[in-house]
Amino acid sequence: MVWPPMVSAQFHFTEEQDQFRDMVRRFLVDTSPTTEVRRLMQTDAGYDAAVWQRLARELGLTGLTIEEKHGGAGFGMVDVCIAMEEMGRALLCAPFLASSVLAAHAIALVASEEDAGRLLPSIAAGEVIATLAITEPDGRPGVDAIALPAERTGDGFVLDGRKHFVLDGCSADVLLVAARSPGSTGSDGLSLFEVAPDAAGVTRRALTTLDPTRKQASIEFDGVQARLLGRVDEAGPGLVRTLDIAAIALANEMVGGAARLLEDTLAYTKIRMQFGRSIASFQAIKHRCAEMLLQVELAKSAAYYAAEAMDAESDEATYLASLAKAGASEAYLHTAIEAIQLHGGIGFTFDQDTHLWFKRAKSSEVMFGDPAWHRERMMQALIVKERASSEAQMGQPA
Amino acid sequence: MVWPPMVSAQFHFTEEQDQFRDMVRRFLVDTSPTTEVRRLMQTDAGYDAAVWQRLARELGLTGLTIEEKHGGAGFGMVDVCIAMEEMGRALLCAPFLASSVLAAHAIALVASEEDAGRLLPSIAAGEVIATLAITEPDGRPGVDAIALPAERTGDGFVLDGRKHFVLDGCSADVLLVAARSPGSTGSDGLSLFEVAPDAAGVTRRALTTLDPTRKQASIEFDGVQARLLGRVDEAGPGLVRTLDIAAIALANEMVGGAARLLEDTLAYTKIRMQFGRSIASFQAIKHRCAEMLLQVELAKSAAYYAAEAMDAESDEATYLASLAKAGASEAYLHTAIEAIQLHGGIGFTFDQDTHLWFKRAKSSEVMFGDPAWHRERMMQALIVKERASSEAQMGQPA
Amino acid sequence: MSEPSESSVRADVSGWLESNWDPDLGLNEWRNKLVDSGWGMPEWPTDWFGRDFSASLVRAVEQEFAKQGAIGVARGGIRLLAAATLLEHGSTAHKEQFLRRILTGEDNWCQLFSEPGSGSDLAGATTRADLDGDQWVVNGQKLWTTSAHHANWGLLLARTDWDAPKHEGLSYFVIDMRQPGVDVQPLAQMNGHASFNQVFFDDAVVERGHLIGEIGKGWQVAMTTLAHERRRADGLRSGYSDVGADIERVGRIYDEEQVETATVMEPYTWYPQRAGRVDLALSRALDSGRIEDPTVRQELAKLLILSSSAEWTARRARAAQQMGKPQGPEGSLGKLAASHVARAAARVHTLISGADAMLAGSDGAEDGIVAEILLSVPAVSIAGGTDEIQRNIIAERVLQMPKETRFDKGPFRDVPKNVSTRLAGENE
Amino acid sequence: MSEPSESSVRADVSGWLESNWDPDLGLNEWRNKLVDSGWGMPEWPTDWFGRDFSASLVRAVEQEFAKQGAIGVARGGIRLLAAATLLEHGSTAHKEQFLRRILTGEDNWCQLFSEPGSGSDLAGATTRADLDGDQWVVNGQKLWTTSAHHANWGLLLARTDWDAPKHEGLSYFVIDMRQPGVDVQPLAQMNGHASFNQVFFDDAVVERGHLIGEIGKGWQVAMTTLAHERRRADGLRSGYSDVGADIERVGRIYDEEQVETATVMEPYTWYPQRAGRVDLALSRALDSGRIEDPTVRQELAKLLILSSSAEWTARRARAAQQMGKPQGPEGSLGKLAASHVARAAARVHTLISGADAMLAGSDGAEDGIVAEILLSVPAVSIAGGTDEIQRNIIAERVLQMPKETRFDKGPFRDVPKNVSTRLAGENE
Repeated sequence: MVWPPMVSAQFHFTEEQDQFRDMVRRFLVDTSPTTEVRRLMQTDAGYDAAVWQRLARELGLTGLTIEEKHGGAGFGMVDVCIAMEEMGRALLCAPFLASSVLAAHAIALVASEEDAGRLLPSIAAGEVIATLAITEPDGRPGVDAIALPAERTGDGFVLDGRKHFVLDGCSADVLLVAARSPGSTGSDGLSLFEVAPDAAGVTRRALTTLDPTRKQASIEFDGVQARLLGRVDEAGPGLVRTLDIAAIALANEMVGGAARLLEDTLAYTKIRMQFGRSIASFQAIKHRCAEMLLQVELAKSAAYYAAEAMDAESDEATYLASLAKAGASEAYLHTAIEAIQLHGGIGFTFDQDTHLWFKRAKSSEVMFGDPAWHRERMMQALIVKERASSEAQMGQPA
Repeated sequence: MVWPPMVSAQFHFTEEQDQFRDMVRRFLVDTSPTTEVRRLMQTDAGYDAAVWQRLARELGLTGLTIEEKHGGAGFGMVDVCIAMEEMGRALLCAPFLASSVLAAHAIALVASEEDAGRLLPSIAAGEVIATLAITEPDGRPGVDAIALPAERTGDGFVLDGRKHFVLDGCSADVLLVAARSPGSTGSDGLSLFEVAPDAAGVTRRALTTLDPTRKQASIEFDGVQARLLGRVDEAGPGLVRTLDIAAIALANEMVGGAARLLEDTLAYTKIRMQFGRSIASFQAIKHRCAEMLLQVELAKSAAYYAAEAMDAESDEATYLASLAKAGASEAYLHTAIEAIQLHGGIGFTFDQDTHLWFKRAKSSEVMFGDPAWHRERMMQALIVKERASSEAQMGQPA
Repeated sequence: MSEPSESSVRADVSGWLESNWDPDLGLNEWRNKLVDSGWGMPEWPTDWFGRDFSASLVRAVEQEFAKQGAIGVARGGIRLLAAATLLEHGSTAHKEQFLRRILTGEDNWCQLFSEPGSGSDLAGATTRADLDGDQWVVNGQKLWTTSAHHANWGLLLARTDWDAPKHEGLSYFVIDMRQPGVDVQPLAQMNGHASFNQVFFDDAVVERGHLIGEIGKGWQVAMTTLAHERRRADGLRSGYSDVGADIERVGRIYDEEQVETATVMEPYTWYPQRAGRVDLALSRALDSGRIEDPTVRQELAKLLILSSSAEWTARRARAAQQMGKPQGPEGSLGKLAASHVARAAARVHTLISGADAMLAGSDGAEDGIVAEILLSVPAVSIAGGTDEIQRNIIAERVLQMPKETRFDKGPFRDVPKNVSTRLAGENE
Repeated sequence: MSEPSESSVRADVSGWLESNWDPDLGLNEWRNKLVDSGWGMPEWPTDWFGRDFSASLVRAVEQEFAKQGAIGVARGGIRLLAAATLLEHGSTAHKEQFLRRILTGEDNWCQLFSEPGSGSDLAGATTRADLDGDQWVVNGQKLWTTSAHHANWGLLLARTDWDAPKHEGLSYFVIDMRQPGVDVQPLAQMNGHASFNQVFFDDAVVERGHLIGEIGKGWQVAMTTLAHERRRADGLRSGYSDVGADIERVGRIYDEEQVETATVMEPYTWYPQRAGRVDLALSRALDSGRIEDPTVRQELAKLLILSSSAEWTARRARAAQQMGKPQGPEGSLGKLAASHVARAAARVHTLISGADAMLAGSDGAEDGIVAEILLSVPAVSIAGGTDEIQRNIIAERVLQMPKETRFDKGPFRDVPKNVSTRLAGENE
């Protein structure tokens, strides 16, 4: 492997992408001020249906990466990541990650063309909110941890078990459930099912989350009839890719949040007077802000790069997804801790907004796998690759 | 286990100990200025025989913990650690750790009373320099890693193999060699042998060390006749304890070095002018010095406490030895890095003294096991203890 | 006059307790007796409910109380800081009016120093007190006021001269908290608790006689309060904590005391969580099996090294203090060490939790305690002097590094300061 | 006059090269031709060996050179900084005397700005130049002077007025390094290398005409030199690095160039090690089997995340620059990121090495390279502007935070400064 891995990356956004970012940012400045975030985080659904509709109709975000033939915009991962970064800045409360990233990609990567044609247009139009249920109560990340059994019964499948940490699970109109054929392990034997939330045997319960701006559910499946999407036992690779995409999207959301926190903190230190001077004039504060900027920009670079790699269908995408997620997790949390610290006592109050991002940072840190898990995962990918490459070299004529 | 473990510790030094420290410090200020350190580190032996004699005669340091009946002072671990801390401050070049700590304790803990009576008085008197050869070329710490076989041949033993990282191995008059009965593992089957450096089959070679103030040797044993000390196969526990003692002694040496570096760095920042002011007046420098002090004082507390625990023959001694060593390693290295940094370019020159401590810090960091190894070791000790205690609780009537 | 011997003191106090202590007394009745006897506050002057005893005799008295399970004077909240300040700077009238009811617990006090615009910089207070005839009229806002909603009296630092330099334009008052011009509002924290209050003054009044010390000398008086606060934070009141542990605490007076204690302690319920709960980290790792992960072991070990070393450092400081040795550097470091411990603990708790770290309340690990840890930890490095202030103090006082250049020397009117933040609850 | 088209330039230069380029020429002979032709430095003014070309045309010329494997003008050391400074501030006489021999490589230059007493604070120089008849007499000491022992000319910043404020009392000279009053001593580093020199001036002389710019305006001239130095450090000269890679470089001129390059590069032999050798960390972990330790994997992953992210950040900065986009914050961060990478790499190398980290030279891992890494890493965060200076720059220039208060504004005579350190080699 060339070090560091280099896909055919641009290392910059195109003019169109810059315009797209501006558009999303302007929209979110209007529709997702922290007053709205605070209002929505108190609601059960956790999002504003009218804003969601505008996201769909005015910006076409809800179907951003869905193919045009299915009613989407057919954009790439870099564009999704631009949107996610802006949503992270604005702390948008909406089921974008659940429906437009997780569910839309799972369907596109796993389901049959027919099912995709049936499900994706309404997701793209923002009319249906879908979500993907993968993680189970033990909280272990990755597809290997999927244990919920799908039993074949005559012409169909029956699910029995529980999914946890289901994003927007209580408000979703369609549940996509990853389940396993009994006896299988790893990424083998996995299938994706569609379940209606009001199907017999489905019980949904809202989880109390540390980050109230993102809703999660625990869903019990008690002998639930489920509709298979795609081929039985072959969902593994598609789900792995979906989770890589989600990790990259989340990494970009995180760097957006971190950058916003840094900006807000800088603005605060400049106006906050202590001892007759702005606290931004204290060298210790200046140096810490410089380090924060470094952390944020490094994490941004990795998050952007991973998005480009995914668009380029790079072999390194899994490696880079984990790298970007681990990097963004550390940078966001560090920034959030520093942001509260530099706001002083005010930063610890509920009235001041910093804690909203802090909670998002803390929760995102472990979502889809904590930094240690992703570091281990990237190293395993690297080791496999290195060993293959040294074997290949040894096999070659000198 | 009560958390944190509390042995019957004083948490302060007695008046006699304070006086002892003053005496050692005064002696070392006279005899081990950095001009002397620089002179001695260029020599093969790496120490000044005349100063060693004065350490023995005037201060009684060479036999500090050796029992009075064997010609020593019969002091405890806390006193050794006071001496080590001062030696670390002064960066004394001398075989104290090898002869008076490692070898003296190995003999006291493993050898027969008769052998102890034969060997210890000359060590106590500083007439003989002994050292302990444990680690082998693979560098793995701990007694489990001892692989060198001791073959029984008629009435004696023959050693075949290599020891590495032997402190003062080229200048020692007596080599104590830890070896293993073939087929044994772990701390079983270990024995301690005495070998004369000029015995047939012994080849000593000085290792090129990163820290030139502490000499190390690689010693090859090629069919060497060795004299057993103590009982065959039963040296394990004594060697473990010897290494714990060495780790605690080294931790105290390290905190002495770290404290000295901090003092010197503070003094430098106060006189060094940049931009018309002393660099000590820059808040970023002040805050970093405050953090350095915190690191140094925390490490000191652990190093002192571990010494008290060893004197109290606490069950926690192994746990605390590893804790103190890991803590001191991180604190010393951090302090050394910061010390060079705050000296700026001058700190990177050979003429300025900081690098002498930096090299000692770097080398000591991994000596007798690196911080990660010691952290793992303390956790294993803790887990064993916790499991035993919860089993004991379950066995008790409620 | 030389002090009585410890043994005679022990005999006196235990004899007095045998005659007077009765768990079935009302708390107030008992404490009034205690105040009159001089045994309640033996370190205080003989003129004011005390016996002028040295620290070691005070300890002996306290031990005798503990042996018999006898309840002492009220100590909760900031009442003793108020009393110490009044003893040093108050007039005889002040002492007569306030001291007894401080000790009996009938009056509750709060400290009105901090403001939204002056966090680390207490002397930058902009709450104003203007003399109008026979009373001071107070306007402004205080923040971080613990138990203000229970207090009937407040220690108020307010600006009376805007043309004097910052530290010279402040005066110190006792203000009646139960008046229309004083509005106390709880202040919600990011972790869901509300340990502090905001206090708004809208033409609140202080009677002229409730100025403590001289006009313009309020900072010096406040320093007395703060010095006692620091001493209390540093002090070690144990050493006899096991004495009397076997006394069965049954009786009306204990019930009354329990209610008092619960009220005083209410703001502090989340404090164990903000400290990071190192104890829980170890047991959680063991119970959950996460201890099998080498990365968890490494991180847990780092946390244990840090927290144990901090604990031993504190013990070194106390041991030196108890031996009368000069204060070493280890004494100034506790607060800063606590921040490191708390942050490291939060990291380890997160690592142990994995996805569960996203949950709170009854869904969260340890019934929500872990979520409370994660959300409370940021307080440690801010409350009671930020890490930045601690590092300044360590650098300047312990390491003798140069002080920051002052930018707030001229008339306070001209010093750059924060525009007062006007939050809900205040009427301009 | 409009610029020629790129295609006509390419045709011109390749035609000229075909007629003139010959690998069997002497290096000096060839470079004199090149200087006369204007193809050696096409970005320079037409009056001075150049063609006044824009950057894109210059790149085209360089590509044509690369295609044919033709050697360009001398670029090593600080010669081009000297030339840029002389082009901007030098007189016609200066340009005539110095520019040609800079480009041919006959003269070597060094930069005499830094002093022992003024590290981060270049303008605090205390080396003095006093006018005595027709010459300036120089006394003092410079430090961190790369390749001073190979240089025959030095760019000297010296104080000519002690009563002016710091930045206004400096003048800028070209000094002859081969004179009795100049003593160059190598400066040993803690890692055993000696990449820099100390230069002592003991009544050294500068002829009156070798003042560059005006008396007292030396700081402005030095800023030109430093701006070009920074630009060089930031710049990306590749983008065509694969062009001409298949040219076989055989001939007398290549041998002569190799000798020149070796001399110029000699101070930098340890630079890969000071950067931390991230490449080696991965391969060492794999080869040694230490990759099996989960702790090693975690720490290695942290290092790889950091170093890759730093690399990608640098690429983002370059991409923005190449597209003519405004410089984002990512451009200022490279130096600081490099310090983090180097320190993390040293930690990982130590973790991989275990006890072997105690060894050096042929006993050390990778034949001593690991020891050199461990001993060289501290340089990254110091050389070329300490981390502290970088953080100041990022905070003040990128984040627009307030500048530090200045304490060195009055006459330089009165500014607190360091007593000059007198090391071996100097005669007072």
